[in-house]
Amino acid sequence: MMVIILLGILGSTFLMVMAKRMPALIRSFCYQSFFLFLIIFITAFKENRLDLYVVAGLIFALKVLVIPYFLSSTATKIKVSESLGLFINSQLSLIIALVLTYFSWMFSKNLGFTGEYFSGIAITVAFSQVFIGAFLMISRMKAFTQVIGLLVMENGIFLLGVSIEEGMPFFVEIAIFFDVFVSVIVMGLFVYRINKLFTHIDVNRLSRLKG
Amino acid sequence: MQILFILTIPILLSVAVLFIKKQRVFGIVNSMGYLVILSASIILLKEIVSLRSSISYFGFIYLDILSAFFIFVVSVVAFAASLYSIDYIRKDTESGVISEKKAKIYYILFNLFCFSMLFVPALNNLGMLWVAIEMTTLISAFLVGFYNNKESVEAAWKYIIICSVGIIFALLGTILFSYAFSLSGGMKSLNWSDMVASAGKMDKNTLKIAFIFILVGYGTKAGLAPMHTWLPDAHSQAVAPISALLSGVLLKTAIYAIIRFGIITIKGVGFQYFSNLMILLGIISLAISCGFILVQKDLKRLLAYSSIEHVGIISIGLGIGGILGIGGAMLHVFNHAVTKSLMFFGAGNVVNKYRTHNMHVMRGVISTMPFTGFMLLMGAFAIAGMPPFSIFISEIMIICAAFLKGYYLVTFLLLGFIAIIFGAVVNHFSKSLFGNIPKGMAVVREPLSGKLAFLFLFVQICALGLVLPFIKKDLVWMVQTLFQG
Amino acid sequence: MRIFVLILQLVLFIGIAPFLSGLITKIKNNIRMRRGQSVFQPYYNLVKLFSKGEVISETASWIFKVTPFVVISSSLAAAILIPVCIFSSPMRYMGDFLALIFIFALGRFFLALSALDTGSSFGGMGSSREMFISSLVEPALLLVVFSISLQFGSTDISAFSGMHPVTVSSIVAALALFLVTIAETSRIPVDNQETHLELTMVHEAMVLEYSGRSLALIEMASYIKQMIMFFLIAQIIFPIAVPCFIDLAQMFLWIIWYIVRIIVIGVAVALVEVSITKMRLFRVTDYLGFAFVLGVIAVVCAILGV
Amino acid sequence: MLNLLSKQLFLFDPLSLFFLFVLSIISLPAAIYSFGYLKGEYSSTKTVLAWFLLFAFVLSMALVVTINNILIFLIAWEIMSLVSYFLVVFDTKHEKSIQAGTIYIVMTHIGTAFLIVAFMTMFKYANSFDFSAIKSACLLMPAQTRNIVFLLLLIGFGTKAGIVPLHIWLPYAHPQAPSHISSIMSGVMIKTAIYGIIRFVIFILGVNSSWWGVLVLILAVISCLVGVIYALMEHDIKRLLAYHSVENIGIILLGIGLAMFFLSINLPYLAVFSMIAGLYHLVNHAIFKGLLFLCAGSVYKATGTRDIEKLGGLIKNMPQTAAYFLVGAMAISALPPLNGFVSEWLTLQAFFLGAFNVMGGTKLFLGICAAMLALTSGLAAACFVKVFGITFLAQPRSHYAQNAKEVSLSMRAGMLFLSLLTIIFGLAAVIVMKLLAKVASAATCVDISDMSFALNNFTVSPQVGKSIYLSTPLLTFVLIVLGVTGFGIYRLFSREKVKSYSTWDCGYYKLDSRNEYTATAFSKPFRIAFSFFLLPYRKTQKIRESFYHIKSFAYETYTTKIFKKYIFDPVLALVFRSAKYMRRIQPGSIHLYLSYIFVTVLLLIIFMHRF
Repeated sequence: MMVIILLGILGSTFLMVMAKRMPALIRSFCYQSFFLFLIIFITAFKENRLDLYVVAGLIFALKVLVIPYFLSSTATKIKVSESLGLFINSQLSLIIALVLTYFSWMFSKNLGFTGEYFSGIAITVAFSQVFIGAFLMISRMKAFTQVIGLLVMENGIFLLGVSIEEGMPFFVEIAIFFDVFVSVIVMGLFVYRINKLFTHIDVNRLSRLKG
Repeated sequence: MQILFILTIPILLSVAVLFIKKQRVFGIVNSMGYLVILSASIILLKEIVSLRSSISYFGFIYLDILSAFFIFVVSVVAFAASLYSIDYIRKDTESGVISEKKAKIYYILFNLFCFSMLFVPALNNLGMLWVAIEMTTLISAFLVGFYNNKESVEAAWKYIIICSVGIIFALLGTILFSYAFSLSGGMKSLNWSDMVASAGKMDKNTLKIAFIFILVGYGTKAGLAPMHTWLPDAHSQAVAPISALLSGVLLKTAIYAIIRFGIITIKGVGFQYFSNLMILLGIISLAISCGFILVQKDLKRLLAYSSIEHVGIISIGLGIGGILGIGGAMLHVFNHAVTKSLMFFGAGNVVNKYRTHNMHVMRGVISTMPFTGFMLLMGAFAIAGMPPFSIFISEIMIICAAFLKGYYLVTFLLLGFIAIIFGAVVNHFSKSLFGNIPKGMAVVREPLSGKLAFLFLFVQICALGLVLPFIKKDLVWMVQTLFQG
Repeated sequence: MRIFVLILQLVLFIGIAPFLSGLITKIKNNIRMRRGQSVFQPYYNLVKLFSKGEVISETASWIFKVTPFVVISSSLAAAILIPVCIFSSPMRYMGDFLALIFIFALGRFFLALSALDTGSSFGGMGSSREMFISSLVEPALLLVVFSISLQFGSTDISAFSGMHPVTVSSIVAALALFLVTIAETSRIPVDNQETHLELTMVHEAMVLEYSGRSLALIEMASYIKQMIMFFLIAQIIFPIAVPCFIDLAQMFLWIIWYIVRIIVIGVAVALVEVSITKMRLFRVTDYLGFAFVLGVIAVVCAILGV
Repeated sequence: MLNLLSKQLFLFDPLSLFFLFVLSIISLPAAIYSFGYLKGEYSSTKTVLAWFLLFAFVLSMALVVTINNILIFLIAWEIMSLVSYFLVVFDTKHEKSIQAGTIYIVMTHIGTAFLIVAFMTMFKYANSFDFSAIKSACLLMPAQTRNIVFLLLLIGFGTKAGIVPLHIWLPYAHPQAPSHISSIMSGVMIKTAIYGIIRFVIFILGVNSSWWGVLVLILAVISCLVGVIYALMEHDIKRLLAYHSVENIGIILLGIGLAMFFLSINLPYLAVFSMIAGLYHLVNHAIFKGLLFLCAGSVYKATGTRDIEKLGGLIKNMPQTAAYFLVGAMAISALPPLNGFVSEWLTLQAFFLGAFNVMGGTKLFLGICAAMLALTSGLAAACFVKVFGITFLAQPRSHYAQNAKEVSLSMRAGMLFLSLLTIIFGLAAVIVMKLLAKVASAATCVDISDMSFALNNFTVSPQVGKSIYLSTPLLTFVLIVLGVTGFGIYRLFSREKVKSYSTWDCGYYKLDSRNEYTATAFSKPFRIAFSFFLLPYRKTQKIRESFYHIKSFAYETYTTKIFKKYIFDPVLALVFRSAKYMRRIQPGSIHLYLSYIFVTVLLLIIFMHRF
């Protein structure tokens, strides 16, 4: 069961890599967050821990509902074209994503998580999310993709946190959530400002400051 | 108890902004507040030094000598920046660059920013540490993009994105650290004090990987090359007092975090690993900053690259270790904070006067603004590592440490890069400080509070070289308590 | 008594030096199949100059006026320094062979300055060329001194008292010194005393503005200098011991020998002068470079002990 | 490292006292001079600043020569550089000053970097900053390390001293400072580097291989020749003097290098003697170069230009300055009986005495070095004939010189003081030598109680039994007596009146200053003779009124500064080019920046086990 959800996360990540347009990207992110929520929820259910329930609820509220909504509403508000502007086309991106996944698998093996079958895969998925998130930020032109890439990375870290040590201390978790939320808002604000000043959100063209 | 003052005053001040109408009055109140913070931090530092132990509240706040030292550094620069802000912001509002309302926002953000930076060293929980550092990024991003023009928004965007990515790696590292910790003892805690205690039992492999993530993550924030790319953009576009804070202390908070994790790594893995990584990144930082400083035209970017250089030196100092190396690095943290703030204040004045960042256009600064010009001249020599200024002392300590420990190549590179940077800095500054005044420039009188900020910093630049023999014992003790056992 | 000998030495130099110059001119003329002027013509010239009036340029300063005395005093000081009439003259405390070089430099320095003082371009030309040649002479001259003092173990001027044997080294050194002397006394192929053609003048150009008694003093100084140089060569290549005690007969004999030897050198100089042509100024470097090389060979020979 | 304060912070041995003495005799007249020099030149604030910097400068140099702790030495050394930098850029309006200052401070800082390494090596062995502790620890140092330390010290101090090819800052920096400062810089500051060499190489490190001395000698000879040849080509009076500083540092180093050489082959007597020669020339150079810079400053103050081609005839308007300059020029050209002559004679004598005591090819080496020294002094004389002749003699070449007036009393007093010293140090050679013998013995750690360098109070005698003597008082006496006799004879025959008339003009009726020989023309033979080194080139320009009539003709000649062109410029260009390439890594693309982070993480993880 858990493994299937994990594969779901991985799959949705690949979908994000292949996405060419903004709504597709946000939608895939929704799926991914939802799978993450499921995992945490199931873990909470298994171990019957209250704090994990709260975390799961927060994930559902923020990452599945609020943030995607906020992003897509900002996107429609500022009226830019929906394409993401790929540096690397989606096929090649997918191959790179696969390589990164393989790399993270090697990496998790190397790290010595030989214990459980589940956590081995979970860690692989978590790391691959971190790496693919970073890859998304690097290879897509638009400001939004960078926000989403960051969120993907963050999701990966959550997954990692949950799978290797059953989550962090509760208040830390909450603080991190709050932080993530604020940062997304701040970034959204800046995307808004960029659009206003430059009349585009193509961050690749933000290169006045160099050298 | 002092920590209460230190942490609550900025919050109170940021609330007070809303109630005090006159901007000038508030500016003065603000700097008085920071004076209190400064004295509190000095008392705290003295207390910890004399107690020779750490103070802990609820396991949440943990103050040892390292924290006290960094709080001290932050409060020194914050006080200077608050002094400098009074006239700087007033001038901006008078000339219509920013509105009265924006000035208030500036003060709120300023206080929040200082609060978050003062908060960082006080925390025991490494997760909260991460949160606090991310908070500094988010708050200062607004201050970087404060003028809301194309350059500053671009800088702010780069700043926020690059730092966030970096810091996510740091979070990854933090989780791996806690994983290693939980494997070793079964206890579930993110408290630094707990982790250090059982550092020896942790899994070496995990610690190694975790430290790489920490180093890259917080290294991004600290401005270690090649993750430094946000730094020149952000520093050059921020409001001048904020540039000083960014360069003077924000980078240092990230270094603080690296040191915290570094101590655990050293105890778990051994010093060599830590040392190699730090020296490698330090040398790369030096090399890259050296090249950029040589051909730089933008005054504030030049200073930003100089910050990268000094962070590199600090990193090398930490990597070399020993009382000389780490002691030197600690002193360098302070010296660089003070000197670089001075330089950014000066640069702020100059940029305001000449309305350009381009050093090729600035000529005869010392004639148009004698006081600022003089301070910049002294600061330029100080930042380039000329005695009798304090940076020379800490640099020579680090160089000496490298040499005595047998890192000959490192010594050679350090000396070489520092010499080249010296040449470049002197070349750039002598050209714009001296020379003929451009047409239509009048000689101006500088405001008092600005002068006070300069003098406050300048005294420290000059004095530290002389104070060294007296603080020697404490410095040795500090390094020993932190890195031994 | 010794003071008397010193004065005798001075008188000897002053008395014979012009004759030497006249003799060389006479020999040159005779070889060129001319009758030539009298051997004593320089004396007539000096007397005439002394009795004539003097014109000094309006632009000249006190440097111009004081130069003749500095020049004559440096030449005479050099003359007094070397042991001609007696071995241990009281003047040997004054300095050694090296000091001799510097004493000559003093006179030359002032002469060059005075040439610039009048503001004529001839003077400047002469001054420039003279300093050029003399500065290139110095290393060769020093090596000569070096090779000789290596044999003698001292730079004492009494190395020239003629008490050491003739070796290969001293012959080579003498040859080098001969070349140097030709340059120093402004003779062909370095300079030409007889011409007044602007483009070739060196020494003559420098003293062009002098007239009357001042010119006489300067001419006298250069005669003396020439004689000192000849004497040095003579003592290296035909060493005859200087009398150690004041003994009139011995001294008289020695002085005869002395005159004979410098006449031989003078003849050699005259032969050289008539048999080659003057070099271009910038070939002088090669010429003096050759003298330098000879000096090096002399030093090498001295080291090898031959 | 942290034991900063040793028990004995200051050191007052004869060597230090000697340098303090040199410092005081130069800075005193310079300070007096500056009263007049600063008046009217700068605003009142700047005048105060100039005084403050002068005091700071003198103080820092005093610190440098007396401190007993290498760390504080280093700091004092750098403060000295810093203060002198401020003095070089004192005329902040001139772009040239700024550039000169930058070249200067950068070069000297690079030199300091070498010193730092050398000092750290010493510290590593001694574990103390104290001179005496280091001295004893240096005995245990392996030979290889000593060699390296020696080279580091030589480069470090050589940069400050201006040894060729590290001299390039000197001709830029010295002329730009106010003249009294130039005089201190040239007179004393570059000597502190000599102090450093004596103190650290000879006194502390101890000379143990003969190639050290040989290397120093070779460098010294090169410095002598290069300095004087460049000086000949130079027509800026202060820069010319700066090049002469390079030359004279070479002569000083000849003495010091010989001392090192003799120490290493165990000839202590000669080592002390050569050291005396070197130190003697050091103090002499300080005096006469100080004097010449003060005179040059007076000329600048009176005429407003430093280009000697525009001067001329100043001896009539400024007779005193001219007289002082003449004294200085004679001293630097080593003319008897002034001080330069004595020390150059001593240096030559050191070579000769050395040659008597060594074997084989070394004799030839010493002989050729001595010959090069002779060449140098010949060229220096030529150069000063040029400077004095063109600047002070004949007719004024421009309105600058025409309206010159004699400078104020305080300036003249400063120059007079140094001129008197020039003469005194020439005449009182024996006394000076006896004192210097103590200094030299302290520096070389050789007992001199059984050595004597003087016969009595008037005659110098380098080595007993060689019957070599020099007595400047006697020489002066003889010269004066003979000169006066000549004058007497001259007066005796004075029946005809002396007439004053214009210079012979070959029948050309308008002889004026334009017909005078110029400095460029004066140095032309040298330019051609040394063209293999100077690589001269020229630019000519004809301004025509019509095809047939050339209205005026511009002729400029330049020499190539080969050290700058072929060593420093390419290195600088390389550094800047690589920096420009490096700039490309930061083109402004955030994606690239992010990928840096990502790649760094990946690389560090992949190579994790290497660390």
